[in-house]
Amino acid sequence: AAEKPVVGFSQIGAESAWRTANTDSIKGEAAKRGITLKFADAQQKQENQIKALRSFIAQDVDVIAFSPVVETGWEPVLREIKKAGIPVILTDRAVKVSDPSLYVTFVGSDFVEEGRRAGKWLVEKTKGQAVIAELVGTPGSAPAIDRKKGFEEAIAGQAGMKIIKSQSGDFTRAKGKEVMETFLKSPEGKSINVLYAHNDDMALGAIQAIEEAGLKPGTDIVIVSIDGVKGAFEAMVAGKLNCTVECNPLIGAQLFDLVADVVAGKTLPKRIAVEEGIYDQSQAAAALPSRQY
Amino acid sequence: MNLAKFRPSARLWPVLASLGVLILLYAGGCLLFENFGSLRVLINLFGDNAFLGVAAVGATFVILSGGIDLSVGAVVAFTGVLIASLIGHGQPPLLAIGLALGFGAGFGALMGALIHLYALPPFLVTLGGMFLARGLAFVVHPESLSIDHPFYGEFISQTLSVPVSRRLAIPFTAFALIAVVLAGAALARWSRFGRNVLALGSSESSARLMGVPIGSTKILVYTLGGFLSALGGVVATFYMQSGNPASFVGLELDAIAAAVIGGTLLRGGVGYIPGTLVGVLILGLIQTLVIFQGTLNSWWTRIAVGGLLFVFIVLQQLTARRRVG
Amino acid sequence: MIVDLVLWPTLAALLWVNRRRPLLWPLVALALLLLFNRLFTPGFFALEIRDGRLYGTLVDVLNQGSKVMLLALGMTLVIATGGVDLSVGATMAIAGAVMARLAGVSIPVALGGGLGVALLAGAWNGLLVSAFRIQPIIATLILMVAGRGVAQLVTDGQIINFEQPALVYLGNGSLLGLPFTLALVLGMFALTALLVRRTALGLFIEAIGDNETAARFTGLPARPVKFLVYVFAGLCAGLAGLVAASNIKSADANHIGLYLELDAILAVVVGGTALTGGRFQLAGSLVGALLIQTLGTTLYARNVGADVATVPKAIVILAVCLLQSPVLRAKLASLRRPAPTALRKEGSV
Amino acid sequence: MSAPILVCRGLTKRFPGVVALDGVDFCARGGEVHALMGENGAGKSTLIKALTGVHPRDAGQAEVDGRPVHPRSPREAEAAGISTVYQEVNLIPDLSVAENICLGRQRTRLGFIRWGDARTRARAALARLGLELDVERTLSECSIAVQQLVAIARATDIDARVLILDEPTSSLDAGEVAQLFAVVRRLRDQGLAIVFVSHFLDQVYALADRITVLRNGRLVGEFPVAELPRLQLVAHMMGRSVDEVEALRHRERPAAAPGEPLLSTRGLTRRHAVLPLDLELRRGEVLGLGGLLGSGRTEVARLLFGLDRADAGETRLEGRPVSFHSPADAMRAGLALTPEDRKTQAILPNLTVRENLVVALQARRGLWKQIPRAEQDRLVADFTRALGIKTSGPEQLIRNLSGGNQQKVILARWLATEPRLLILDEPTRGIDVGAQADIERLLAKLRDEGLAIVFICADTAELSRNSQRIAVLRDHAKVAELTGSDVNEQAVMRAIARETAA
Ligand SMILES: Nc1ncnc2c1ncn2[C@@H]1O[C@H](COP(=O)(O)OP(=O)(O)OP(=O)(O)O)[C@@H](O)[C@H]1O
Ligand SMILES: Nc1ncnc2c1ncn2[C@@H]1O[C@H](COP(=O)(O)OP(=O)(O)OP(=O)(O)O)[C@@H](O)[C@H]1O
Ligand SMILES: [Mg+2]
Ligand SMILES: [Mg+2]
Repeated sequence: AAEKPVVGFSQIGAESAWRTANTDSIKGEAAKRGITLKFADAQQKQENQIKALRSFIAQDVDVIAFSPVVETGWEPVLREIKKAGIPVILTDRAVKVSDPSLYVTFVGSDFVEEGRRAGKWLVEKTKGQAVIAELVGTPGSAPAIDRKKGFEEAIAGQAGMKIIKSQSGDFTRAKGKEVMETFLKSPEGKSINVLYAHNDDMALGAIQAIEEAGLKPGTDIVIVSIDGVKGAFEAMVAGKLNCTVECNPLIGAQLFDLVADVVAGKTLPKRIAVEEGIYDQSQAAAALPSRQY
Repeated sequence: MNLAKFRPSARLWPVLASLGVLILLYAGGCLLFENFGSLRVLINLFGDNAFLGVAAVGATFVILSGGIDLSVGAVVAFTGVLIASLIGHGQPPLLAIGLALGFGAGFGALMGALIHLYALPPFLVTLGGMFLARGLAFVVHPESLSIDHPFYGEFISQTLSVPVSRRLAIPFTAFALIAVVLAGAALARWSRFGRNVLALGSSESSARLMGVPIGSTKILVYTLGGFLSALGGVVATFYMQSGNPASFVGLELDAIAAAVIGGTLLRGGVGYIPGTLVGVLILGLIQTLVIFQGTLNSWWTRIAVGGLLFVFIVLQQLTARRRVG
Repeated sequence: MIVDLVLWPTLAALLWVNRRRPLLWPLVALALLLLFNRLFTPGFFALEIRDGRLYGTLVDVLNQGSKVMLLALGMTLVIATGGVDLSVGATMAIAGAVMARLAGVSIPVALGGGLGVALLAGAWNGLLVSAFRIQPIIATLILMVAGRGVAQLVTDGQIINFEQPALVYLGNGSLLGLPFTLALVLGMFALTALLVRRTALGLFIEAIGDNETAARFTGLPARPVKFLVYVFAGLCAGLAGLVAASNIKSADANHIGLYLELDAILAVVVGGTALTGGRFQLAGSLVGALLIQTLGTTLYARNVGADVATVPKAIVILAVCLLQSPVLRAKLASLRRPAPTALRKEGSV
Repeated sequence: MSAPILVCRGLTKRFPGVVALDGVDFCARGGEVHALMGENGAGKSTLIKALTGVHPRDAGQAEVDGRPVHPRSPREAEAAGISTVYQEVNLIPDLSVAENICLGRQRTRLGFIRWGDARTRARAALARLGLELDVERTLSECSIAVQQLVAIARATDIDARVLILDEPTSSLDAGEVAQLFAVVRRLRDQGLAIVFVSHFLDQVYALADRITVLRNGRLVGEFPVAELPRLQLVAHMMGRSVDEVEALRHRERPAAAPGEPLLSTRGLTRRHAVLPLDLELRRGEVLGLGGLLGSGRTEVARLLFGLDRADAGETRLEGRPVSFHSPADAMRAGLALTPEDRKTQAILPNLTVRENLVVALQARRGLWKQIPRAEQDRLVADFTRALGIKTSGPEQLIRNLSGGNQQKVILARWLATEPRLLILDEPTRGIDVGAQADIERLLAKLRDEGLAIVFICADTAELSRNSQRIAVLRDHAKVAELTGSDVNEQAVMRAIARETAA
């Protein structure tokens, strides 16, 4: 196939700045390489995503890539794609299937590892002494489950660290703020000195709630969150956020390298990690200008 | 008096108008996009929207009776999780499916009974039902859960589907959709229950005075709605081989929209079940068009879906208005 | 505590004033919920003064609840005409997005722009319903689907932050120690009440909702009135959107007002306005909105997970429903006052 | 005397604020037509509803053929052998005529409804009433009179022991009434007990064997028709002495010569509805519109009032061409219309009597100029007194008023706008004799004050009694105009018949 491959990509939606950056990275890279990209947005619904995947078959694309909304429920459609002879690359989130040959490879972050890193950083920072409030992501979503799991793993050994409040903030600023408000006003609220948020947006909402309560975010309450969006860096520069664990959305280049490899018939590892860092206040100012999203 | 020839099937107009627009839309897609006219797209249209169609038939019955059912999406999600979890615990699939259907019917009956016995507004009761079913789904299992059982893997998706070519088969779910629509249409048109539902929706006070059994009709219609929602959930498990408590949020609105686009009046009393199928197909076709277009980002997708919906509704309205003159 | 000294007598007085009114049952439900929290949720009633303003969970209820209260005002009129507006959540998102986009230009432009697009959105709905005669639920579904897309288009899919004090004040500021949003809600309420009770608008709306054919036969301007209520609902949604954006100092097009249309409808119906149209209860809708927010905050405060939080929500909705059910009340009443049994027996041959 | 079939004793029904029935005894015998009489709001309909399980009764018992019955719904009443046509048309507007007749009793084969059978039955049932129409038409497209006939056809289509008809003739013309009576007599002769409610004394005396009179929810008495002169009946209904009633009956002669023309039409046409029509309406004159069912009278009224748009022709108001695009336009020009279908076109059921009464005036004054509450209350008080509206207060919901009183409120609604031209489509439908006389007197007074009135009425006697001029319509066209001494019942009949024969 000397011609450029046609790629079908199904995105989850545009629920956050992170996701938008992810989309832009993929679209931009496709345009740069002159690859025809069939893009479909699933508006956070698995059923829409399955429809898109099946449409890709009908459109006879060469490679299918997608970020699954949830982990399960992909067997039938993946089997159909396999029958049609189209290779599949997963991005960002993994799927659970009984037959690993249903997809070629998965490129994306390891949510459990992100949680673990946030936990480890906190153990170091607080020397194992912390009363923690946790803002959980959308109930049932893979990042929420895994980031919780990783974090709990990391602080498991520390007798001085315990999570006294844990509540879903739906990955949004508004809910993050609203939930933090009630955390702070609960009788135990006064003792909270650490906030762990599953994403930056919730942390940014919570920062406002903390300020409105007359406390200093970043000082009175240490805040660690995940994603590494621009807003988080600005908050760190302002001293209101302590640490963000990067979850890199800019996978466009990596993805299309893989597409090229797949089309060329190379064998690929099942799991390909994305390059990610962890940033605290000391690195924030330096990193801020180079943040794209 | 020979005024008899006046506008014989005026009520059928909106359905015919919808059908016309559906065909127009499809033809437009075929002209614009390569492969759009392929058989696979047509089959997908039925297979992909089967769960919605099945649930929408139930929703149509409820709307015809003058009520509304907001619990559809939550019940579909709940039954999916229930089946997945039961099978996960080693129960035979048929038993799990049976239990799920029974639950759906019972849940509907309960809502119907509340609505009838205590004269409560259906909107509130079924909204309560929606919250309850959604919460219960998370109680059953807080995350999505896949179904690993040969019945699902082999039987449903291989044995029961009808191959058209080497790479293409008509999925079982498509047949399920058509069967439910036919059965629903027959029930609405040829059974006493169906006619009672329409009478109830058109004028409850008159229906009572005419001796229609209001109570049992109401309870039954919500039972049917719940049952078909659950059946929609079962079809969805065939489709995805998994259950997810967070899925199908807002499906009830799609179901209602499908019914209304298909010519059912939201106030009740007027509508056709086959119209609902047309409505479902139109919603599906709009999505397919957007996917084939292939460059729209999230917001343009939304705007395009809304815009197509608008164009379509105006077209339908203009065609259907003719008859009113 | 001071709160108790103020709150309970006020509630009691309200209950007494409304004892024969449709407002009674939503108020009873609200009072019961508050009582439950007074007894079992520590800290719920704690109030203190920080930075010259009241600070506490009850204040949050008012502040957070303001959005649904604003929506409910507009929704009440729409529902009273026999319609419904599903697009208010999306309209909020558009208004918030436009305000954030224009925040840098000037404050009046930002506010005017936000409210302006909201009015446009309302006018669009009104046009579809009154001129095109499309069923309201479908007519407004169009904007519900497309509107959020428009909002994202405005923000280009980003979360747009703003810091202008005046815009931040809208959702976070305080007036006389109480949240400014409370004043906003009360002001809108007074305005609406004035509009519907001091002009004939209320009568027109109720007549149209009750029997549109008869209203037309009577020469009522059914279509203009319908158009107007959707525009008004748009305005209310716009205000709510500005407040929501201001609350978090940013426009999050994807999430502002998400699913809030359901809460607004729920508030209206819980407040005693029937979805079938006709009679409406403006104050009832506010009580309904407060009830919903109190419930939500209660669940947060009691650490009930968001996933299963819908179960208690369902239970409260059904309980309020049952409290309002004329059938159940009649049954309870006949229990209290022993029925004339002799007559009964004769009757039930 | 034939055997009692339906017997009830001590029937009591209270509504909040009213005792609608107070220990009423009633007995209908097989092979007899039993008229139930009383003023508007006397409790006739309530008696029927309490008997047939629509309202749970507070006390009392009922028997059919000696078996106690206590139906909790009309369905159970039907099962117990009581078939009822309730006041107002209570059918399903969105279903076809055939279905309305067969609903709930469709014959099935293997669980499937046999539609052919339903249509045949419906056609047969309608044919018995002398009506031939397409039974697949949607009911709501039929005129109110046809709907009433369909309701009767439905009630006579089953095997019953008792047939109750609550004001079945209120919108029927003489021919239809005759057909109905023939059917009723046949059923009576088959041994059914028939209960008949009507405000038309002629009809009652033509059909009934026995009369029960109610007043204010109480039983006044039961009388064989032969022993109850009309005057006495009216006296019983009104609770006055015969002399008083005699005095009331005295009526002044139709008055002065009509004034100058107010509204005229030339060649006014609407497809399928009104053929080119020339009409002239003058101040101080009542123009009657006569004709059979569906002859197009209502359509003319709609056209005049701007509810429908004319396809051709012109309308002039005081010589100046006008065209009304909406009722609001017509109202601005001083027109008013009380529509024929009270339930769907006139009342705002869940609003109060006050609101129902002021709404048209308010619509005319516009959105911003709210009528002050004091003025509203005064209007209500004035009209309640003038028209004798029976309510428990201005804040009562109109839906809880008896049918006749609802009609009076609607009339008041329009009189309150002080119109120049008043179009009345069947205004006396369902109104009791006393009130009917009141309304007729009121019309005369308004006419004398210079109002132009269009009066549509199915009862030719009433029509000719009240009109100065009568336009007779047939098949949507004007076929005759009667003036002067030609304005009498016979002439109207003749005009209709002549054309029918042609
Ligand atoms: N549902 C109701 N709620 C309250 N009051 C009612 C209700 N139905 C009837 N009433 C009252 O009961 C009384 C009797 O009404 P009913 O309809 O039986 O009169 P009627 O004799 O049939 O009069 P008409 O000749 O006008 O039909 C009236 O005063 C009426 O206002
Ligand atoms: N007997 C009938 N058979 C069939 N259609 C009829 C009949 N009567 C009326 N219609 C329908 O109802 C429409 C309205 O008639 P319209 O109400 O103008 O007549 P009308 O003279 O006012 O008679 P009425 O009001 O007494 O029925 C007619 O155009 C016709 O379509
Ligand atoms: Mg009556
Ligand atoms: Mg008529």
